[in-house]
Amino acid sequence: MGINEKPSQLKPADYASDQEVRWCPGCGDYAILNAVRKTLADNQSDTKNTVFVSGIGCASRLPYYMATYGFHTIHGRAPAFATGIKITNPELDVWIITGDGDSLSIGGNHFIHVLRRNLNCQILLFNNEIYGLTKGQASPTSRTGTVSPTTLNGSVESPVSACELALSSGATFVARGVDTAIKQLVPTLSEAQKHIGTSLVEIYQNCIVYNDDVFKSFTDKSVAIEKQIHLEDGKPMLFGEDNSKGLAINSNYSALETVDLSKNQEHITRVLIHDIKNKTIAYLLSQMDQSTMPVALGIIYRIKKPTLDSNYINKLKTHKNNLSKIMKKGQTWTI
Amino acid sequence: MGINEKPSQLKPADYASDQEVRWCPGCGDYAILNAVRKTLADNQSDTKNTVFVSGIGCASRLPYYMATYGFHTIHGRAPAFATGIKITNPELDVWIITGDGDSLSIGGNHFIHVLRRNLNCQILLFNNEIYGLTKGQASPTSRTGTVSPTTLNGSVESPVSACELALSSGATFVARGVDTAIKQLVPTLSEAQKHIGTSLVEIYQNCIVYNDDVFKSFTDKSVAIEKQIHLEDGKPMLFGEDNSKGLAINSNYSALETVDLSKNQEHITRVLIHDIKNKTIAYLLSQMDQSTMPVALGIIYRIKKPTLDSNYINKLKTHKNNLSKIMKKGQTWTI
Amino acid sequence: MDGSPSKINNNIEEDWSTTVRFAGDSGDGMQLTGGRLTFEAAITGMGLATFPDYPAEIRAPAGTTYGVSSFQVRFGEGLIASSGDHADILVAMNPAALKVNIKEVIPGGLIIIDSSSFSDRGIKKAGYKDNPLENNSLAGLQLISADISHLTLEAIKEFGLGKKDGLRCRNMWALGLILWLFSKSTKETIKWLENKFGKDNVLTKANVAALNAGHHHAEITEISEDILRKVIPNVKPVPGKWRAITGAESLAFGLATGANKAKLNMTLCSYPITPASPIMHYLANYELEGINIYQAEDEIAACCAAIGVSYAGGLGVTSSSGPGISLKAEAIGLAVSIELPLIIINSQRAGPSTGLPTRAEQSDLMQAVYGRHGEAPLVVLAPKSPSHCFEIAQKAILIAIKYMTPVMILSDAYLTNASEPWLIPNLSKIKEFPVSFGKTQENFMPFERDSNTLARKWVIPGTKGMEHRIGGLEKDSLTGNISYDPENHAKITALRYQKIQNVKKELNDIIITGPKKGEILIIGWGSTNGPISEAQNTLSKNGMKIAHIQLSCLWPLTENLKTIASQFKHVVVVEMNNGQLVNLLKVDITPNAKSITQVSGKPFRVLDLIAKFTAIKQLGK
Amino acid sequence: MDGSPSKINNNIEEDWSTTVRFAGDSGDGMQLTGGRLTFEAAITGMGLATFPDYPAEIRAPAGTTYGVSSFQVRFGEGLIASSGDHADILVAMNPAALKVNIKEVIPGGLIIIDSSSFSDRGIKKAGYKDNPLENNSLAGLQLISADISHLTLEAIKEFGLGKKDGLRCRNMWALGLILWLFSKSTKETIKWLENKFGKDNVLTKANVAALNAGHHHAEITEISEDILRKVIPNVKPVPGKWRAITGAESLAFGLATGANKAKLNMTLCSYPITPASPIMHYLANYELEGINIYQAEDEIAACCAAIGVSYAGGLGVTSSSGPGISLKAEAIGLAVSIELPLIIINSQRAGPSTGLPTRAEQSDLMQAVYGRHGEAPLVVLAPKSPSHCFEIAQKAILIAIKYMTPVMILSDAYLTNASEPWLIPNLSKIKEFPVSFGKTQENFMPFERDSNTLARKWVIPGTKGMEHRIGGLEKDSLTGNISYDPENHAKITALRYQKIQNVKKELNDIIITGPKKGEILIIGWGSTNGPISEAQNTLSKNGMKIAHIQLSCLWPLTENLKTIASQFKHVVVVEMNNGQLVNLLKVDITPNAKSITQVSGKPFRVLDLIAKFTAIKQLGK
Ligand SMILES: Cc1ncc(C[n+]2csc(CCOP(=O)(O)OP(=O)(O)O)c2C)c(N)n1
Ligand SMILES: Cc1ncc(C[n+]2csc(CCOP(=O)(O)OP(=O)(O)O)c2C)c(N)n1
Ligand code: SF4
Ligand code: SF4
Ligand SMILES: [Mg+2]
Ligand SMILES: [Mg+2]
Repeated sequence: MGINEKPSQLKPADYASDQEVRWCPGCGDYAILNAVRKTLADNQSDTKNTVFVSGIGCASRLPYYMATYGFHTIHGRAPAFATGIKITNPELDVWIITGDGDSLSIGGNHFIHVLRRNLNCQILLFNNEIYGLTKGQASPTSRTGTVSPTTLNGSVESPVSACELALSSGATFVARGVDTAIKQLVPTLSEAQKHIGTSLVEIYQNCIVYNDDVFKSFTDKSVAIEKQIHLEDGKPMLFGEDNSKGLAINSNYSALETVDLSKNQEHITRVLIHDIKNKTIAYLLSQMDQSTMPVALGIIYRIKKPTLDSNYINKLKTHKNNLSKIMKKGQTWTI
Repeated sequence: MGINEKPSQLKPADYASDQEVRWCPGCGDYAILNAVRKTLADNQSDTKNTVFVSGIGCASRLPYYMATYGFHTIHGRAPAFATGIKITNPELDVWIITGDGDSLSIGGNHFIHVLRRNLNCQILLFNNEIYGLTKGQASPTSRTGTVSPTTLNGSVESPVSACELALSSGATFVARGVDTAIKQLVPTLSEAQKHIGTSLVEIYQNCIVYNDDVFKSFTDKSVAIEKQIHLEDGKPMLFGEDNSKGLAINSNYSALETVDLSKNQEHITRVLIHDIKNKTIAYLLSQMDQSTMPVALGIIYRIKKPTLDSNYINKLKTHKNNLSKIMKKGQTWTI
Repeated sequence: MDGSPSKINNNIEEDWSTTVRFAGDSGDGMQLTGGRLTFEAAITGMGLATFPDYPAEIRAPAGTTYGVSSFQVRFGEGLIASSGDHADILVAMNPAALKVNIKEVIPGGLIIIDSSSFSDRGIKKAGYKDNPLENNSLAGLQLISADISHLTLEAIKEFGLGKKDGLRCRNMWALGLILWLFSKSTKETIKWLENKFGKDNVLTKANVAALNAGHHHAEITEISEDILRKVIPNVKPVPGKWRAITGAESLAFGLATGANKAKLNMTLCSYPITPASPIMHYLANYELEGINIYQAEDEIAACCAAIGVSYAGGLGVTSSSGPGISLKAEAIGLAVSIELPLIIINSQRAGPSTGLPTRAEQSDLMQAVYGRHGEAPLVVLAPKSPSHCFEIAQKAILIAIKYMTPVMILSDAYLTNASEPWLIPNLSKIKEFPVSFGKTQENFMPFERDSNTLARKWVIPGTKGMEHRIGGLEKDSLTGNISYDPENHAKITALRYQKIQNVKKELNDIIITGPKKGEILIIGWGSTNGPISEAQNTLSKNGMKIAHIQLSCLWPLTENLKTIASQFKHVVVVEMNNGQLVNLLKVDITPNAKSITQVSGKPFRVLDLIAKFTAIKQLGK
Repeated sequence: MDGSPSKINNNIEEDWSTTVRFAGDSGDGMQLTGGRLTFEAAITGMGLATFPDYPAEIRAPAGTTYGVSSFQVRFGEGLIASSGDHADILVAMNPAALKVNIKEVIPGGLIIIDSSSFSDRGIKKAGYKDNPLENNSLAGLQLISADISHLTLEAIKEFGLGKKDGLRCRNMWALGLILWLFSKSTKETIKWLENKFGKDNVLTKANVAALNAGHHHAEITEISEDILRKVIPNVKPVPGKWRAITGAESLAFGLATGANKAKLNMTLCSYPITPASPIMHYLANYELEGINIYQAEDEIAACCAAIGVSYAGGLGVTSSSGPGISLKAEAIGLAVSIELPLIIINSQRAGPSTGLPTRAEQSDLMQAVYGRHGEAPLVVLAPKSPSHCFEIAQKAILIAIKYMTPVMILSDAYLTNASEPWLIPNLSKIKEFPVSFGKTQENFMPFERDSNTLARKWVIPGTKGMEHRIGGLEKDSLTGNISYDPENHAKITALRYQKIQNVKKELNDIIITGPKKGEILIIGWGSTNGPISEAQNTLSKNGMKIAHIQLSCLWPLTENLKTIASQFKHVVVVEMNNGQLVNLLKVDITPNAKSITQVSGKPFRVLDLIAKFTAIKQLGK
């Protein structure tokens, strides 16, 4: 935006920079970029106070495409840069853009610690379950059996769940979205932006080149309604055609299970009411097996906790500090 | 041990190297060292096939004191070295020795990933909730409010729970012990050694110099019985004088609570039976608030899963590989 | 960059060579087409060199300049060491490909384009204001403009491929035309297609039809005499079985061979990064017994795991590029301190920080030599060509295990991807150098040293009675126990230094091309070998007393270099950085060395080097 | 190390100085006792230098040699720049302390011991075979053997402290004795004790009693004339308010002052490591507004956070030692590439890898200059004394913000802990250099440069209409947008290089001590200033034409050094490594420089330097 223009109402397009967007045609990143721009427009974010900080990877190119401040840093370390930024200027609205490799492989440590410290920022984790930019190697979220240039006979490792890891790191906001359900993603991002603390949003994103259709089993239009559950705080966990199915906890509390209300209406009593503050249920929601259960989308968990940056606000006031006095503290002598 | 001696039965002292042990007098590390030596003796471990790998910190000095192979590496990276060792020689019995700073601050990423990959080794995490070797700064396990040279007004960050983080990383064996309860620690270490996969044992350890008595609220002899619960698979979760208390899940599954059987015997039906395979309960056990609840000790969680190193066993056989043939694969021409 | 190419060209007698560049969208199959022409030249026994150039984006939108992928191949008689400064022939599949590559074509060169791609939309997408075919911008060049799209679709219509798939055969049409230009039949390529897709596959049939159509089309096109004379002659080099090899493949083969010869299991522990990943991919792909890969969570873990591999008695190898190598610094320092073998491969890319990941540079040399805290010396080697990678990898392994030390191999983005013909070696003829691990003995001292090499013994866990502890704290120079003694620290620091200096004994291979005495001695290293050799070759033929050394061991530096250099009036160090080797050499070896550098992410041009060497001879600068 | 100390000593006329070393268990309060004597000397206005030496273990078992903690202080008239090669007086609280330190005592020196600690058990624990007091091993030394434990407990028995607490007062007893030796009263120390514990506190009373008891004891002890003459004279230096300062405190004060003068908030982002942590501890302790610390999860995060601080408009500082600095390499490269201010402090410790964490070395210089991938130049400064740290920190900040560049400060373990008297500056007299951030403007180009410095503008988030993107990929030299253009890469690489070269303009401070022309020019850097200055001082007085430069800017190197150096027959570079600065200087500046190095983790001894300089003068080597 030019320096003199002041549009009364910013539109999503006003958040687009002049740089050509350079992802593969058909990449899920485009839809997410649009959702981000729309979220900023919905909240009328001020471009001058918004900073997108990213690591390295396809997803991490996003800051170049925003008409805000942007910092494309190094692989895996975006949360550390964001921390420096926020403790220096807590007023800035900081968005961390990262991929599954960036945040959970090389950047795993910073991911844990930024959540633990509850820095007031948003983390959008574009999870395509693969390393896109480096041409398709398996990532920590790749499923066991994934065939890639480094796992020719199928990966033997177990994938990590971003949401589960975030919860154990002390996250105060954990949500999930998907590139094919932008209508639901925008309000989730909006809530993330408003949350005071670190907001983690894991976004399933299709990499058309190296991991095409990996989320098809729940994003395909024909199955979406049966395979996705959109969570709402205080509402029963219902999904499926006519909300005919619900989620309940199993008898030994080890997992969630589906109850079919169309077979027996009375099962409704077993259906859990989504309590956004319940960490146990949040764990179970983020652990659900995609092959047998729906995928939980929306805000899984949210609590309030002091933020790291709030501690720095008071300390950033003035340069009239009493350095001179401190230098003279302790033993001195005069000659 | 000399190269010719072959004691029929190794005693704990046979696992001691000739190096003088150099921790502060009164440090909890001494007791843990003894427990480790005793465990090896109990299992008649072969010194030549045993490797202790450590990072940097007071705890990480332990390998020098063992009459086995030992590798004191660099700060936070012991799991990565251990991985290289195990995929090269899966026969070796590898013990990772680490501190809370070593494993959860700088080494957090490797901690997550070794657990995710389920490398067949033991991790003994000496948690004194402080940086010992560097003279007492707050660590990621330090409680909010901890006063240290870098947190003079009390730490503002929330501590991370090693066991909870391990569970979310895909750990297959999670246990806890304490330096003051060596009798219970030895069998736990023994189980850890036998487990096929990564065995995490978090050991609360008193740093007499920089964080003295931080665990006193549950280790003090006068309260130990009321403030510790020693878990046993398949047994009800009972603790306290005459096992008069039990653990039950609360009504919305968000936490465990204490039921007092001395007041009402019938509450026994609510007391959970420890199911070592139940991750939800494992999470709840590792999250228990020390101020109101007992501390869970013993094996919290254990499941079977393929190990990373087992994949390398078959690949390590011979040097008669068909390299020559592969070089000639594809397009060649003869002149 | 003074001296216009054509002018200099005319003054110099050269062996015949020609350079062809294919350019198009990433999806146009240009790498493959270039590879085919490379093969056709190779089987005639010609010298050749290639330069593949990929777009930085994974898959940029079609028709954009930043999505252009190109492959240049140069072949000819005599020494062909560089891939050519300029293209004689450019195949441009769309306007963007023309735009990006037009400046690489020599005056009078030939351009072949697909006219159907020069639509208004295509022209605009490439960022042209108006049609370059019509605005005189191709003046002085020859042009073959054919509606390749249409002609291809026509040729293959009987096979019923859709339009999208059909257009995928355009590259074969273009290749057919090119083959005709060089008087080659389509026979070998047809064989290859049949091999690739199966004889009866519709894709084979369509591609063959397109190939033949292009070949026939050439016959009826009017082409200047100048181009027609470029018949590929048959030159016969060393007889044997040959193949094309890239630097990455060659390193992978070299590592595997070295590990086999040392009788070690080997594991490459790595984390993906451009342009280093192919080495890991190749090794994964070979699936050799005893040769493994391990993809770690980051570069630090990869390096530590590799050290763990060596600690346990395997050969630990770790491979990365700039950002990853920087991250490994601390772990490499540990390997130096505990004295275990370790191979570190740096496929250098351009620029500081993320820089230009797909481009080559040689700016990590100082880092290789000095980029760790403390006095932490190690050995630095650099291969000079794709096939040389094979030798260097083996040499690195030999040194690493003989001297119990990390060895860094400096490759670069260019070497990684460039290919050259390679006489497949008879592995059984390569000498074995089996490791002997330390065995059970009395009074074992972990840091006792071989008096000749100063290497300590490699004693691995599992060895009975030899249990011992090592670590990064300073250690007693014999027992390895922690030692804070100042004199011990001074002593072991000196031992570690001297051990690396001793590696000079392995370096009996300073090869000097040209006179032993004369006007100019050029010293280069790594992938600059091609252009330097050609420039030197050309200038020698013109009578200049010019010699060339392409150093393959950059640390330790051999002292006899000083004696050699003293025989020349000028010593000139050529490198793709701001002057790093020259600074190493100025210390005690050639204090007055001159420096020629280029930091553009592109290989040197032979003509630029010729101009600069000539200037140094004439003006002394 | 040729030339026995006493021999050389006799040949040289020196100003009076004396060196006292206190040694005991970590728990014996030796650092504190040494600090007190330092203060007593300081308030008389003497020159002084200290050398604290801690055990590597946190708290080693009592009585062991590896648990010995010592503190050496040297004071006297004239230039006192080094803490002394040898001790004139050694206070050894137990046999282990004697064993570790006995070799530091000069022939004829005085040893004071607590006889009660020389029990069989104590002697054995120290690793002595038999009693050193009885086996003639102290021949040629003077000995004061007193039952300090007993005498102390006697002196304080009225205060009812337990034996353990009571014995804690032994150090005050010893201090009392030492004060008497130097004809000082116990007055100042009593004041200090009262201040510390409160006037009526029982600890105050007990310590005062012990102090006085030691003082009185000295009166009745027979002490040689030689020692008694060491009365502390009163020398008057610059008038004003003085204090003692360590390098770590001085750096902390300098950073805070610089940030204030630049009108910036500052955050030190760091991760604990020996010996760097004190800087973070001090800054935390000061609790200054606008000056913060952030303890990150590791050194990489610390460096990245510091860059984030600068990005957002604060002053980002990160501080570490070897292993941590190695880890920061990648992030530092990004800071070079995006051109933001950043201060990196390396408190160098000895050895590669974990090495000797509590010992000093200067072996990270090459890493500072070259330890990143790519051409990634930055500025390297080195303070030469504790008080100089204060100046250097400010200079680093000035350069970092004026040139938009990372600046590395090379301190070391010795500077960190050593203290010296410091005239507390009047802060209001120090010039301000407030940053002017880029303001809202038309046609803003993030990488447009100041034509003088070549610095780009610092435009921070929050600035209206100036939204822009930066990153580590190569960028257009004006717009900062990603650019793969080869010429642009060459251009911006040259700009980054030239910008750092321009910093030479700030370096008008090559201070040369001694003649401008002569036999020997010594070049040193960092904490070697003390011993070099003294050696030079001594040799000049003896008539040698010897000059000395202690370089404080190690990169870029100022060219006039070449002219200066050309005026001397020999140029000798002195450093605590294997020869790093000398290698930088041999390139184009002083190709024939000689090198004196020491890598023992200990400071140079003046006498060794004198011997070596003399040899160079006489034998040319
Ligand atoms: C230190 C370092 N190591 C490795 C790389 C190479 N690299 C760039 S992006 C990437 C991973 C990309 O995967 P992800 O984070 O999932 O992002 P995506 O491309 O899939 O969006 C890697 C390994 C790098 N740039 N820097
Ligand atoms: C790369 C690196 N950074 C920092 C250090 C300094 N350091 C050594 S141990 C340690 C932390 C020790 O804490 P912890 O792991 O909890 O072990 P403890 O001493 O408490 O047993 C640190 C920060 C180092 N040695 N290397
Ligand atoms: S490689 Fe995958 S993630 Fe990257 S831009 Fe292409 S489709 Fe998107
Ligand atoms: S500092 Fe603490 S943890 Fe370290 S040895 Fe001493 S008591 Fe133990
Ligand atoms: Mg990804
Ligand atoms: Mg700890």
